[in-house]
Amino acid sequence: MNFDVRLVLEVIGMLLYATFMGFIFMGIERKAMARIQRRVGPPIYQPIIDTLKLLGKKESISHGFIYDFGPIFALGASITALLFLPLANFQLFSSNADLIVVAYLLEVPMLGIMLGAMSSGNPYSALGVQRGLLTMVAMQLPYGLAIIAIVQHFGTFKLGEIVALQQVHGWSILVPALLLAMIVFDIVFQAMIGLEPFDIITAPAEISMGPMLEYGGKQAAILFTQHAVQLFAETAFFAILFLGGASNLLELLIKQIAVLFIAIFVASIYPRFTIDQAAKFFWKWPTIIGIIAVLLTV
Amino acid sequence: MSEKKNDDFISYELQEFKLFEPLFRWARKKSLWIVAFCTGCGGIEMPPLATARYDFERFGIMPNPAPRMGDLFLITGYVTPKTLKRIIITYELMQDPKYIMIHGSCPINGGVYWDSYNVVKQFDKYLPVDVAIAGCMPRAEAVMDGIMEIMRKIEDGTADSWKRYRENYEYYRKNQDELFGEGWREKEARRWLAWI
Amino acid sequence: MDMNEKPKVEEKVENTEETKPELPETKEGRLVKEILGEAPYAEGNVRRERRVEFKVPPERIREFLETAQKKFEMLIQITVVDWLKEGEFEVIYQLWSVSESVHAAVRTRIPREDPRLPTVMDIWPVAETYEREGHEFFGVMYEGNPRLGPFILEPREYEKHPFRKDFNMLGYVKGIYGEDFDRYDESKTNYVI
Amino acid sequence: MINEVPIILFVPIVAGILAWVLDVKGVRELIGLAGAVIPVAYLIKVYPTVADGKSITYALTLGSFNMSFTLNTMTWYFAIIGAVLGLTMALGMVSTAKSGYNWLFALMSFTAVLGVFTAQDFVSFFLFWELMTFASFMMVLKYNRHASLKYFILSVIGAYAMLLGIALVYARTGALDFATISQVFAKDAQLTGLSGMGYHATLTFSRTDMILLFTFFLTAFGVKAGAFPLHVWAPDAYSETDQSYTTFFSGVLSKAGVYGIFYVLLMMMGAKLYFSLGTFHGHPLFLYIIAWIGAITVVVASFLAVLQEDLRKLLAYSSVGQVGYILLAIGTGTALGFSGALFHVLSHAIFKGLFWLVTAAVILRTGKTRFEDFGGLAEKMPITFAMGLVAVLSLAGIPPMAGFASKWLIYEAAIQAHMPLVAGAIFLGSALAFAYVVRFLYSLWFGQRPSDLDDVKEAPAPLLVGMGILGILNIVFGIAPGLVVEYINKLFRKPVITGNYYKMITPNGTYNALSVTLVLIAGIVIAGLLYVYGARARKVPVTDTYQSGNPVTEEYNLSIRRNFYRPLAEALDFWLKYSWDRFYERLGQLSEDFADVLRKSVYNGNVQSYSWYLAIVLLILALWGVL
Amino acid sequence: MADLEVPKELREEAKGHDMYLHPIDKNTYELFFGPQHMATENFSVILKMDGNRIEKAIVNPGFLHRGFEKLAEGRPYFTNIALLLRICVPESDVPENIYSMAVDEIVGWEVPDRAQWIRTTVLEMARMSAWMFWILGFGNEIGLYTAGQWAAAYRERFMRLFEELTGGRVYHIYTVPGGVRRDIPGDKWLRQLRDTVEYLKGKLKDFDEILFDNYITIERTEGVGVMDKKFALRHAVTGPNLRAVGVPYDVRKDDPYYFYPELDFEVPVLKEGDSLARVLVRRYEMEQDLYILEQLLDMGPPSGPYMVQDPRLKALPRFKPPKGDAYAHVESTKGDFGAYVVSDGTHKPYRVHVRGPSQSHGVTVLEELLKGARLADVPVILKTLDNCPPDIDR
Repeated sequence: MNFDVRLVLEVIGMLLYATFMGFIFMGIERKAMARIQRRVGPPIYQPIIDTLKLLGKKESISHGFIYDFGPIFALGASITALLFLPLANFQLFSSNADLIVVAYLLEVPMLGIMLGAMSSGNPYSALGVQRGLLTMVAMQLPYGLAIIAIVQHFGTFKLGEIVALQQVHGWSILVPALLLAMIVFDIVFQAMIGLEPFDIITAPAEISMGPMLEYGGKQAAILFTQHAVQLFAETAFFAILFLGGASNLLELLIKQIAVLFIAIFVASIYPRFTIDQAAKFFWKWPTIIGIIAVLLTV
Repeated sequence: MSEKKNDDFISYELQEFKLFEPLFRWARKKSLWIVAFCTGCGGIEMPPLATARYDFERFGIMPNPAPRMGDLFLITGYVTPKTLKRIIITYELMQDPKYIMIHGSCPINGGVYWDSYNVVKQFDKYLPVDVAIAGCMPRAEAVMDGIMEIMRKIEDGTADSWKRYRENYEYYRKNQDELFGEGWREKEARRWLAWI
Repeated sequence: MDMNEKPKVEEKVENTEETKPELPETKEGRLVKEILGEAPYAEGNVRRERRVEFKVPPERIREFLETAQKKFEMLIQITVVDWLKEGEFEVIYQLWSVSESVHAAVRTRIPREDPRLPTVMDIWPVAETYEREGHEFFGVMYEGNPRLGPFILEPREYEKHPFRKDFNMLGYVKGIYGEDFDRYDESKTNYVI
Repeated sequence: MINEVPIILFVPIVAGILAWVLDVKGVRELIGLAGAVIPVAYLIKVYPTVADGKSITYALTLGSFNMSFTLNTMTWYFAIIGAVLGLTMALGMVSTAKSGYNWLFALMSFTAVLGVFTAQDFVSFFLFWELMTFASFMMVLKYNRHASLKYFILSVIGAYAMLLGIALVYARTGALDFATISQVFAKDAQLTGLSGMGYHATLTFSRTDMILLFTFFLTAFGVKAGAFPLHVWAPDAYSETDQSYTTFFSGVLSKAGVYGIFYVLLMMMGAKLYFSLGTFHGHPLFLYIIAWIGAITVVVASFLAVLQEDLRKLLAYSSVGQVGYILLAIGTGTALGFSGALFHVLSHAIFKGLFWLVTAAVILRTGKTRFEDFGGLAEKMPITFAMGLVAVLSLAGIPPMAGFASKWLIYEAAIQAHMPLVAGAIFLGSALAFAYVVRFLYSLWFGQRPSDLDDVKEAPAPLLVGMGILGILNIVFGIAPGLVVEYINKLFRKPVITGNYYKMITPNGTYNALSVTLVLIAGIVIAGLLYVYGARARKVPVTDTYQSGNPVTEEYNLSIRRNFYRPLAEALDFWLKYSWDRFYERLGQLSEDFADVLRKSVYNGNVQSYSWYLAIVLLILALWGVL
Repeated sequence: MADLEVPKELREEAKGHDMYLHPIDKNTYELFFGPQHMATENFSVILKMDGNRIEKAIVNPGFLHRGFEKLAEGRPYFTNIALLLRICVPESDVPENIYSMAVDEIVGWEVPDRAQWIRTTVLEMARMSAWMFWILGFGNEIGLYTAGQWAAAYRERFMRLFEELTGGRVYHIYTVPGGVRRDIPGDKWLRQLRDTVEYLKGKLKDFDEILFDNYITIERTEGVGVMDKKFALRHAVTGPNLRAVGVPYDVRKDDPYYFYPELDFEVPVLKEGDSLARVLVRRYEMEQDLYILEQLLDMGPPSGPYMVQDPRLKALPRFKPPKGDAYAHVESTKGDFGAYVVSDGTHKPYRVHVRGPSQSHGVTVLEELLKGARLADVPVILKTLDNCPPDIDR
């Protein structure tokens, strides 16, 4: 890896853009929910204000080294996942890692949050950890099947090539098997970004925010930033895999927002599952559809 | 537990943000998260505030169950000693800067329950208060007005109950201990060991 | 003034006893008759449509309630009234019969000093809560209920049993919260709250 | 005729015997350590020779049997893994082993494993295999009789199966050395292939023979590797022994099974099996079976690992599951899959070895094994915790750790081999791995500390050194997977995976570990800047926490100590009704009389009777050969 | 009192059950659920958890105790209305009505028809707004915020009507012994009420789609917190919770008051006794309540005074009823809400005892139903029992 000024500039620009857009996505989420609930809703940049406020807290507490390290690690991992995605015409580091690496990197932040939550020693947080991990166990099978279907259809692991092939042969979802995979992935996506019916991890009425519970001030600000970056990366990941990627950032943005809106609509009409119901659900229909999808693409 | 913890909390030096302080102040004003603790009958006016008719989320106000992230503590109505203990504990979990708004006449002077043996008469003897709204029960508009008042006070820096709590900690602590007795935290905590 | 209450109730009861055969030929009357047939130690009458009442000596209250339980499925409340002048607690078990739609008040009187009653938790488990409450506010000991103790109140108030008529509420409030409120005027009767 | 091989082979056992004889504290540790260091040193010394593709052979004549041992590219790879793990085991045992007995059998199994890896004929292979079983059995026996019996019975089944297989091979070919047998199989495979084209020839091995051979050897090696459904011995045996020894036991001994499958089933008779057993949907049938066994092992063992309540059991099931990954990778039948399998042999050895060393340290210091007794140890044993965290990251497959590099290869191989459901099993397995390592982290290191653990001290120095070695290896091979991949390429004599030290390029994918590391570090630095900008953190006690506003004291239990993953158990309750373990136990009860006889005569754990059994077996073998 | 603040007998008792001797049971952990919690609103349950299942639940009420019954003994009869209505915050007309009914009975007043009509209408409106509030709570706790937000918006329509009728949004201080405090503002108000009823009838279908027929709602509630008939009767379960186990007990039918005998409505009954049944019973009752309101509007308010004509009412603060006692109860959304009033002939009541339905739902029933439930079921059980903490505390 030679030092490449252009790459560095691209990376910094993309980080700023992704963080900002991630916050805006969170704002869109809140605003759209509010509109569905017949309210005016907060301004669209509200999450930025919230994060600034949390960062500007004059006091901060710690339950130990890992408690502080967890959010930092989570944000670092989210940034890493983001930079290995080919975002529109910015390839960034995406030639260095492929689909499997990115799919893994997108899960690493979860471990960071869980590390921090566990070390706080709060039973509610521990329940959040339990639920988070079990959601992951539950969703991993359909998630893996959707990814396998993609890879088997395109015959490559490289995200760049997947995008290029979609540019030539049309979007993935035009292929029936991959449409099934997309449906599976969309259900999983709901759990990945923590919206109903799979917001089991935070579940305010049950475990009062779960892993986030003991965090306040700057750690919470870091977690919010992490969520923004993660939201951007995950919507981009969806767009790259199934919606033909994008040739410029605007196209990517439109696709991301489309993905986001589907998630919001689903979230606003479904209540929350309990964790064992979620596991059973994921291992029933999404898995069956996923298996059909992979068998169609063998 | 309580003695040691509270010493820490008083000796702790607050961070001063020199350059970005105005930005943060603006952010604090625009994003007040309410600790989800409805302490009295005023809690019933919270849902209308959060929903279509009044919708305080327009101003960035949002209920949040986690006290560590909360900014604004709404004392929504009369406070019994049993609740006051929890209020104090929750308040000390919150991180500075934090604000308290009392809601209705009961926390101000006992209100309807002026002669009740189980209602705290003067809330500001035990915790510092930024804004008080009178009325029984105050209408949702009055609550909104109170919150606007807090926003204004944050903007000009006069919402300083958290500072007062640190400075006059001895006074508040004395009043709390007078009401509940020394070592009430441990006593309250141990009370359930027999049944669990 | 309070003195008059008790004789009045007794009068009523005596009246019912005298007019025992005159229980109205309504469902309430039949119900009372039936129960009194099984529990002759009790006195019963019909207050009005769907309201009946019984008066039972405290030592046989459990026995009576066991009998009554066959007709009155629900124990909806246990009320304690503190008759300070007589030095007695009146404990009223309020029963509701779902099948007959009749409310029954089973009254018993126990001395204010050392008030003891057997628990009825095993007949109606819900009595646990009512008895805890009665114990907490009036100091009635329900023997056999394992959970009597501070329930709603904090221990400090619990010890005072605040609903007793001899609990000086204003004095207590002044003692704890200070006297700097002009509304603490015991002679006032015209309140606007 | 004395070269490096006999030194590497026999130094450990000699040292073990010495340590046992001179059972003096201090001396036996020194001798044992020396016995473990020397093989490593010699193996490193011969690396240039081996890396050039040459081999070092040592022959030994024992009666009428010629035994030969070779260090070549293939065997060196397994041997060095075994030796390094053996060294860390010895380091751990310096702290944990309380008697010469442990040293004797631990080092005996060290020798035995090296013997299995380097053996070049079935006699020495089988002899050392049984020596390995025996030594490890003795290690378990000392701690738990029931566990050792279970291990023993399944091992005997495996041994019989292997013996039958060897006998069949010998009866058909008349040879016992690998070279000859390989040639026969290769020729036979060609003939079988031709016979498919209408050319008739007399085959040495019929189709039935091959099915039998496959079954026999798969059973034999599957038992040792702990493949489903023969895994039931592993959790008990791994947990009921000296935990330092388990480093070796689970890290290397299970790899002997893998080595067997790899060497005997694949390299020796792979082609023949392929032609005889045919294909299924384009995959060689025998590999397909192995792949599915691997996949089922991964899923079943990982689910069980998640639901364990005992630290050692959790890691033991996890070991079983990780071996499943290796089998699965072998089952893909592609060079990429074999590379992945070989890499995972290495990475599993180093991260699981590290895990067991951490466990050994924790158990040594606390004397507890169940999760409910732990908590909040991170403050008391920070270095051990750091090492545990490295092991966790590696096992969970977090880039850039060795565990991720090898898992990544397995993913790529499984998906490219068009085994989608098998690949799905890996996805599920990796999430389950996340879940159980989090259980390990949460229960041991975080949360409320029970008051009886307040005076726990950091692990002793030798253990820390052992952990350090494995921890550094995890990170080094994670950031520079090319080091391993380069060597594996030499095994295949062609570049299966291209790239450089930091970058792995498969036909369809890439993974640059260095760039991931650097970006991750950069990301953490960015996040750290945010952190540093905020207010200085104030340390608060664990009781200063959200409990819905209620005050709590240390007398309350703030950690979920038991049934952490109960919802999962509830979601799976239908499946959890069935247990192979219970099935075997019931089977045992059914044949109570038989079991009684066995217990009285053979399985009483007596050394003499075990030797008698070995002698009889050898005699039968010899007789069959004569016939 | 000693350190542990439990009476001595109890300490002995506890020792008998090995309670103090092993303060930490390593197999379980403690969760304090409430009062600073989204799901409990000023109420606390202490949960002894094993994994995600509850082994034992201990209800800790009392955060809202103000000593109403004691305070009422110190205030005149009419003043007490302004106090007692605070017992049930979401449905504050119910305490007003039970107290007024009991005093009416003691005094022997025949409440005029018009006042009775208004009281019936107000009670039904209060029920309807309480249902909307219940949907808000239930929706929030199972994570369906949309339904809750809609319901809260519809509730505002009733709030507006109440405001116009009584002057207060939440606390109306409207029903007084002898009648009501003021007359209906006019026909416009009646028209608005009819519009609201019509509007809400259409909106119930929306709730059916999004909440009551939702696959996940059913999944969440089915088989959770099951009671049987015997258990329910022994625990004095009333209201929709009792009707969900198959007992058709409704105070409006079984002990009719006001205009209810003249109204045609059904008492929905389901047999399952789980949370789903409780939810569905409430759903059917909403329909019935709208139907009742419609009938009342069709009937129109009878002409006549809205307050009894009694000379004693001239000097309200000194108003003295005769000696006597009475028990009155009405059907609230939470269940059978009753008040027992004892008069000793002075201008203050001698004893007022309020029977809140949550006294049984919120303590013994809750403790029993929570045993063995999942943590995620706690909010569902709390909300389907429709536990109202101030009922317990008073």
